[in-house]
Amino acid sequence: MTLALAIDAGLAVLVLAVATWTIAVRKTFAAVVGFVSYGLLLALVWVRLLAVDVALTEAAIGSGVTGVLLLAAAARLRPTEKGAAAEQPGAALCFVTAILSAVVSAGLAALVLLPTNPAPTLAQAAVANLPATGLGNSVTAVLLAYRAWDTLLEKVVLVLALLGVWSLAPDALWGGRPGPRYPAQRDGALVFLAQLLPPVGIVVGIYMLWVGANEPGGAFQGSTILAAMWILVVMAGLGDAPPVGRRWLRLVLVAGPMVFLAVGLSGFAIAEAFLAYPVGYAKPLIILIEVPLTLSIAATLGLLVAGPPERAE
Amino acid sequence: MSLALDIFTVVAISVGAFFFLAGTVGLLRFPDALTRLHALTKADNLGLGLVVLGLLPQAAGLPGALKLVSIWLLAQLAGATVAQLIARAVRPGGPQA
Amino acid sequence: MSAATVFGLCGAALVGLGLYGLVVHSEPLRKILAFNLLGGGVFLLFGVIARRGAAAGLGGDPVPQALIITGIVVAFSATALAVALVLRLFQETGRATLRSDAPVGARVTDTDS
Amino acid sequence: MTEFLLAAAGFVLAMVALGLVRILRGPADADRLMAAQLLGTGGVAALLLLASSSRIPAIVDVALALVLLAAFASVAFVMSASRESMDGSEPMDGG
Repeated sequence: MTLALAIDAGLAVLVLAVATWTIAVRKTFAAVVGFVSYGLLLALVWVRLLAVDVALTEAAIGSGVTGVLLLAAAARLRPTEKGAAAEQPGAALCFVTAILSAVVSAGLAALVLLPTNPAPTLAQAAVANLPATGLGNSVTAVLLAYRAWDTLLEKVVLVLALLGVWSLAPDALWGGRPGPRYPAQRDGALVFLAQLLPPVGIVVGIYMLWVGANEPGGAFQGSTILAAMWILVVMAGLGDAPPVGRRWLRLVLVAGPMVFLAVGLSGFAIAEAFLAYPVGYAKPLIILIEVPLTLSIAATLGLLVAGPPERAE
Repeated sequence: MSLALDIFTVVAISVGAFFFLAGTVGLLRFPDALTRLHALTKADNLGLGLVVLGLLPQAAGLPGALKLVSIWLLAQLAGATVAQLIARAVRPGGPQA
Repeated sequence: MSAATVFGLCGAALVGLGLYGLVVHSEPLRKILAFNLLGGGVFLLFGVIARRGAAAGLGGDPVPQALIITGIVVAFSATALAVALVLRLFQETGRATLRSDAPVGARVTDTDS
Repeated sequence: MTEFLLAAAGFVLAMVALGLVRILRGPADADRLMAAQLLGTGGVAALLLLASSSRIPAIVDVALALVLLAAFASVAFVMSASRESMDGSEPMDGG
């Protein structure tokens, strides 16, 4: 038991060290490398907290895709780094900020050290109703059965964020292709990877979606891997991002939320309320929602990383 | 049988952990980027490879073992490609044009 | 001292660190980074609540875990939107700063929204 | 066996943590990438060991996702790093 605690304490110190370095380092690119390492370590922390679903999400979205998004931005903003260094606030402001941040941390730490007894939990209720959903993974049950309303709204948030990103395009380029066109690589190594990895990644993504019903995994985790594979193909110059004005693309983006909404509305007819599933049909309906949802989330995530349209069609 | 397999696991994982140690020492002590890359790839290939090898007897059936091996293969593929890309970027007079 | 307490304290410290970076850094991209760091700390505090609610044979309360997963995805969308805004600011003005007295070519074009 | 696997996970983690000093010191971005790459591999190894030690096979799936995403992130890193910053000959005036 003490060995496990020692490892946990070491991991916590490591996370804090990487986080401190990410904040303190001068160069933005180095800070992003630190951030990706931070996300990877957090995934390990989630495993230690026995939250495997969260660990999967953190490894995929929190570290991987967010890291790539920030990285591309850091590379583009490199010319501005010099000027920004001159704007650093004075020592007095830094000192006051440090004190106030420490107060916030101390307050939260006090909350952690003063646990309520018994700890509030809905685990019993979640497990008790699991047979009614036909699922084996209680986290998936919360996401798609007990609190499906939240998950539906979250999908809408993703699409709204993409609309926000697109609306930043200059008028002339509206409906064009997002991101830079990556030249086809001359050397073989990257092309080889970009040809070999995506088929494997697609299989893994579908596997994540499939096991999500009973084991950790699910629509988000699967779709993030699909999105990452698509970005890899684009980066290697093997394919190009489609113009965002294409009708089929927009259909893919909204298909998931629309199916979700349709199933939810049909709940009025076939069950007793919005987003209610009729007894015995919960699992098939949840899978019916999750499959198009995975495609839509994958497309949305990929296009969010690609950014607003930058080239005419 | 079970004891022999357990000993195999302990030996393979210990040797794998040693390669991680070697990789880290190399990354910290070697003088320039290319030699450090050399040290890194050893930890990548052999360290993870031996850990996976050691875990195979403990795996849950054939599917579990196949999953472990495919993780190692994927790490190999990615590691080799990234090492190539880093080496090209680092090498003086590399493909700059 | 349990694992949950250790990581809870770690989460509390991360929130403070992220807050500090958010205020002190002047570059918007660094602010976004610090904000994501802060978010990681908040999620960790939630995770501790989930771990303490372990019952019914589960390693943790699934409700906070589902909230964290939703939170990670929403944080990503917000980050993507923020990054796009900073890049557009850079395209428009040639600088990436939040200061209102930014000189040279920092003319704001039609903003009638 | 459980204890041994846990200890091995801790050891691998400690090793890659030491490797992180390269992220700190640099000097070039290439060195930082290498340290991050080592952290990725070590993280995968630690996850596999933890999966076996805690008897939660689903942790292997986390390692699987990590391998794919780490490959993807590393490629993005190398492609967006500037050439000057990679070989450590970055001019001080930024060019």
